Amino acid sequence: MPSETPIFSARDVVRVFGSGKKLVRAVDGVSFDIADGEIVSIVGGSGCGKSVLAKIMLGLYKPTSGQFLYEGHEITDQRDHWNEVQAVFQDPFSCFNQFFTIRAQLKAAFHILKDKPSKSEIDDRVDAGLLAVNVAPKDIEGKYPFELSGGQMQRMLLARIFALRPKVLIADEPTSMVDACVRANILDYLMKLKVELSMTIVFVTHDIGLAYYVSDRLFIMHEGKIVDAGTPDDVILKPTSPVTVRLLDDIPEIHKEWIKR
Amino acid sequence: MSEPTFEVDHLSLHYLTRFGEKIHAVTDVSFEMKQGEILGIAGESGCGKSTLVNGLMGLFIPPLHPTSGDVKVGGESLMNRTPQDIREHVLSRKVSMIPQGAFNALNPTRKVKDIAADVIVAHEKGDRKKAYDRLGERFELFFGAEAKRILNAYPVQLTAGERQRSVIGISTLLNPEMVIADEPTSALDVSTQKIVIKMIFDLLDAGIFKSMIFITHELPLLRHVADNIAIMYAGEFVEKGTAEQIVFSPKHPYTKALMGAMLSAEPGQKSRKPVAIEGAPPSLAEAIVGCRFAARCPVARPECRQNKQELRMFADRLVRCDYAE
Amino acid sequence: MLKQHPTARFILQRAGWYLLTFLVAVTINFFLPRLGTSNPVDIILAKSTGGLSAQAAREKEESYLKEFGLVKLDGHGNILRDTTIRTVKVWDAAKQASVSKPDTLIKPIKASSLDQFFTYVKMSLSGDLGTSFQKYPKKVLDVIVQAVPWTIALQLPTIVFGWIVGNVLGALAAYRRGMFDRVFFPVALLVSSIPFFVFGMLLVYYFAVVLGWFPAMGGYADEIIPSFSFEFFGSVAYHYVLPFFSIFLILAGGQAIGMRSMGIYELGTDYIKYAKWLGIKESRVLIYLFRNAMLPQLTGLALSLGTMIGGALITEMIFSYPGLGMAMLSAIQNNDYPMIQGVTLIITTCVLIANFTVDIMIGFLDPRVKAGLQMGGN
Amino acid sequence: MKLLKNLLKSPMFVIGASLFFGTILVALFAPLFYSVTLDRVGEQYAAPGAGHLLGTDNLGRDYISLLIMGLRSSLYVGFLAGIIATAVGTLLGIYGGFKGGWIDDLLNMLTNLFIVIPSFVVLILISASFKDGRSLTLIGLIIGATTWTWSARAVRAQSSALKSRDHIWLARINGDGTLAILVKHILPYLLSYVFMVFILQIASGILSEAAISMIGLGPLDTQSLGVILNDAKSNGALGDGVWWAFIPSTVLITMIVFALYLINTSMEGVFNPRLRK
Repeated sequence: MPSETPIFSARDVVRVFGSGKKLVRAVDGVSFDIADGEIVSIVGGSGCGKSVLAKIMLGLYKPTSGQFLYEGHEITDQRDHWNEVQAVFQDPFSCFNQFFTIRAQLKAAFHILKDKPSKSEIDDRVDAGLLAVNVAPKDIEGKYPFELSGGQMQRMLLARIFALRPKVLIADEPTSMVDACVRANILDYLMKLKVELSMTIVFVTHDIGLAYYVSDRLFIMHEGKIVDAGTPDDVILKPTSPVTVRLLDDIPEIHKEWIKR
Repeated sequence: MSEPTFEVDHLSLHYLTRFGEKIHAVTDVSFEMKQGEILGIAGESGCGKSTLVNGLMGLFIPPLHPTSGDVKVGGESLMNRTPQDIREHVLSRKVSMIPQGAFNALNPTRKVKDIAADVIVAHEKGDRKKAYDRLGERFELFFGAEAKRILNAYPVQLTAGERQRSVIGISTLLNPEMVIADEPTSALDVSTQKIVIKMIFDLLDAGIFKSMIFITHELPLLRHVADNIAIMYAGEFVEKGTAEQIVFSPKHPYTKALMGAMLSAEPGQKSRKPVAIEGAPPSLAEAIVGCRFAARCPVARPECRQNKQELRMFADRLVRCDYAE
Repeated sequence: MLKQHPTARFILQRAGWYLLTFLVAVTINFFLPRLGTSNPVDIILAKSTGGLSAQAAREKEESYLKEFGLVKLDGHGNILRDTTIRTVKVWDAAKQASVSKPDTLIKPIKASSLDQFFTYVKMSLSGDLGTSFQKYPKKVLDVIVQAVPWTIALQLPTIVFGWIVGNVLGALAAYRRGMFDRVFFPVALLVSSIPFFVFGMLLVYYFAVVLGWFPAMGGYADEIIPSFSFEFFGSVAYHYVLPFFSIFLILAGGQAIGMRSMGIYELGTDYIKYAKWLGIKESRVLIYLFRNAMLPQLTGLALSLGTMIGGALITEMIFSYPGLGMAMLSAIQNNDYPMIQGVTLIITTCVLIANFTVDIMIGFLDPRVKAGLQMGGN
Repeated sequence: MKLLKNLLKSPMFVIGASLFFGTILVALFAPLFYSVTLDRVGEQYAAPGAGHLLGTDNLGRDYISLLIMGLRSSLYVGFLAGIIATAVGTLLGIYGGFKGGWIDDLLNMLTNLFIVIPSFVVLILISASFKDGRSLTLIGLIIGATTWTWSARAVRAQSSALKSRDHIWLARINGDGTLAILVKHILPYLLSYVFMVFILQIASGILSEAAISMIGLGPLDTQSLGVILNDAKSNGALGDGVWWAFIPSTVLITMIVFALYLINTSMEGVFNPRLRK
């Protein structure tokens, strides 16, 4: 049974970069709650602050002001936090160190766990993680990251999550660098994480189609603020903020009128 | 009906690599285009789209070589002509190109108006002064009051949308017959993309250029932009028909797979589960027997791997699959 | 006032930076020679007052001390004396014992090294670089003022001309590739690895000694008195040829290599490809390439000016060219510290001025830098 | 690794590497095959002939011995200065580039300040002040201490570019500490770059030693290629056409520096595109 306290709760979280004339308010007063086991998507154009928010959730950035809680408490110790909250990043090629084999890097992930499992158990969990993304361990035996395709590399990132089995996953643009036909696979594995491991997942993406398909709830972000939130159908059918209306209107959809000629 | 502005007749292109390998990047592509028509070309990365672009512009610069076939613009062939001849008489005048990443397609240390003037001066006699007036008028056509600011700005001072529209303005300065747009809006966010596409429609309707080939992997975008769509796979057209046919009733297994893998935020789409296509396109170095999609095709039969598939008329569009239904 | 026109702010900002660098350079210039085991000035004082009568020796020593700001001076410039009476042990032959006797010699109060530094800075800023040991009582500044025009006459045109020719050849090699590049590149690389001064020796040996086409030494024929006559300038030009080429060829080789790799990099950029797709004239595309690849080359030039001028100075020594190089060489050979310090200060100042000018040029040539200013400073 | 294979395929690298290591072998093992001696073997400036294949210097000493000793000292100074300059530069560069913030700005300001002040001037001032006891090692230390700015500037640019790569973020959520990240995730990417900088620093070390010796501030305790050239200059060998006094030493210096530049240029061709990806 998922616990009562929300996984993440934000109260007027602000994060700024630079100072004086060059001050940038990347996240500008954001408040929300994300419950345990929920899949939430944060959707917005480039530069709307969604990646900064993702890094705040990951504990990589501290909020400049406001309160950001994980399971009811501030994120004080990063290592503890990463024990339970892990991430998948956007560019599979720059995610892995080219000088170590993939298997070595997957095993290195266990370095973060407080009660570090035994060597053999780590190997088993890595194998299980690889199988979970339909990759036979022998296929990547001794292989280096530059020997695999973009789609396969993205799967390695997911294999790492299946192996580590964290409580929460922050997926920052997980499919934007991947070809359309492979994208569906990645989504299947992400859904598998929720179904099999009841993991809480936060999606950060500019692709509203992806967000609509995968998430229980949607946040639309624009210039550091959340302008719309709700279930996918609410947000798509009954958008409240003009920004969302324009965003939906600008997306070329097959069945919808786009530009009159 | 006016004779076709652009004809491609069984065009095949190959790369000669340093190690003597011959890679057949484009095989047996044929199509015709009429005045005011937009042809969309869609396909995965590495299917030969960009190679085709160079071929359609007559830019056969080693290691790219034409194997066979012909490309005609307004009746004038682009085959076996010297690069200088192509540069002087074809580029920007007959066939023009809009590159993919517009944000660094403009020379960072030069004002937009100077780059534009360079194009005019390179192709037409007359001094730069006249060129500046002419491009001033043209830019006012689609930038209105903003034209002066944009023309006198350096690329670094413009937004991505302004840069992309300036590139389109520059590429169509000499009213080319054919404009080839290679993923012109893939790097832009949605609202800027809409403004850019609107500009393209206005230019086409105003007859600034006669026809366009629009290359992208986003089928929903092509649905609204292109009149006809050709789906490209491993260097070949596998299906070609009107936008509605391709999007709403795809026949070739690969087109069906592409449409199936698409995600759209439309009501009722939530239940439709996207289907992925396993594997990757075949390497084009060795000659391939039978259908190139056979390895990944969900409805492949043993015969598919033996006999070569020809583009044939089926359900009033061209399909390269004997068993499409 | 500064906010409106950023270019003025950019220039002032760079000027401020180079002033700070100059101050650091002056500090280095002062403290480094005093780094070693013994303070150089003391050794010289001891040596230069040998063989003089006690009285004359002390006078000379005190004049040196005053020259180098080693003693405290009162308002109108004479030395402050240490008036405390001190006793000094003197061997009294009669009593066969050392007896303390009031020390009649009233020593000047030594200035602390910090005071010396401040006086040094004050003096150098006011242009007084002290007097040369070797050519006493000649002022260091006079020697330098005589030598600087020669050095500038040799080095300025060589560096500027070498930079231009080198970069043009490099850009062509990058653009043409093919035969031109395959021949040009190894030669340029070989030439750029020969040190200036060594190449100078080779040229002197072959062209002056073996073939005798050019004079081996000097800035002009000895028998001619420097004057604004045609004959004098003819001789200067005649002597100029070998030193010029010994720096110019190597500099051009080095710049060509740099420009070639920058050019190849620029050729791969999207805007060059787009320019070609637009059918812009090849000559214009080459100008695009050269103009943009030139900017990092300019920065490279500015940064390597120090080593470049250093090498060129030694070339002057090979040709005993009457410039700063020779002044430096004779100063070193005779441990003429004020001269060494003076020449190094002038060299550093010239390099800083050159860097400043190149910085400003880049600021104007590269709109990205200027644009960076309009959008709230870089 | 795959990259090393491409490197070995490029002719420039093979020529450069073999030339350079050839000179090192000669410098190390020549004394075993040739009796290196500093005592008189013939007349002053005797032309190359029996007993002294490359002639004698102004004191009648055998030039081959001088050149061997000179080569050893020049390589020694080159490596010493190269190691110091590269080590100091790389440490400052990596730390500044990775740490970012005001530390990076401070280190960057320091580097930009010292890179403008001509290292040649600093070299002269320091050497001049060590009147006696100017040993080869001291000269190597001084050169190293004045040319670190080049490596600092190059390495800093690379390491700050690497900082934003995703694999650094991944390493952090893997629980790697700053040190582990620097060693495992930054350094390997920089290794090829640092090596290229090291090659250039050796070349600049050799050239600087030759320069400082040419103006009479060279090492007092040993021969070096610079000292040989300086002796040739000051004894007027140039004017008297005594080519064997300076041509062999010139050829040696040029060959070493040329070999180093060849290695560096060929590595730039192989490594740079990948680094920029």
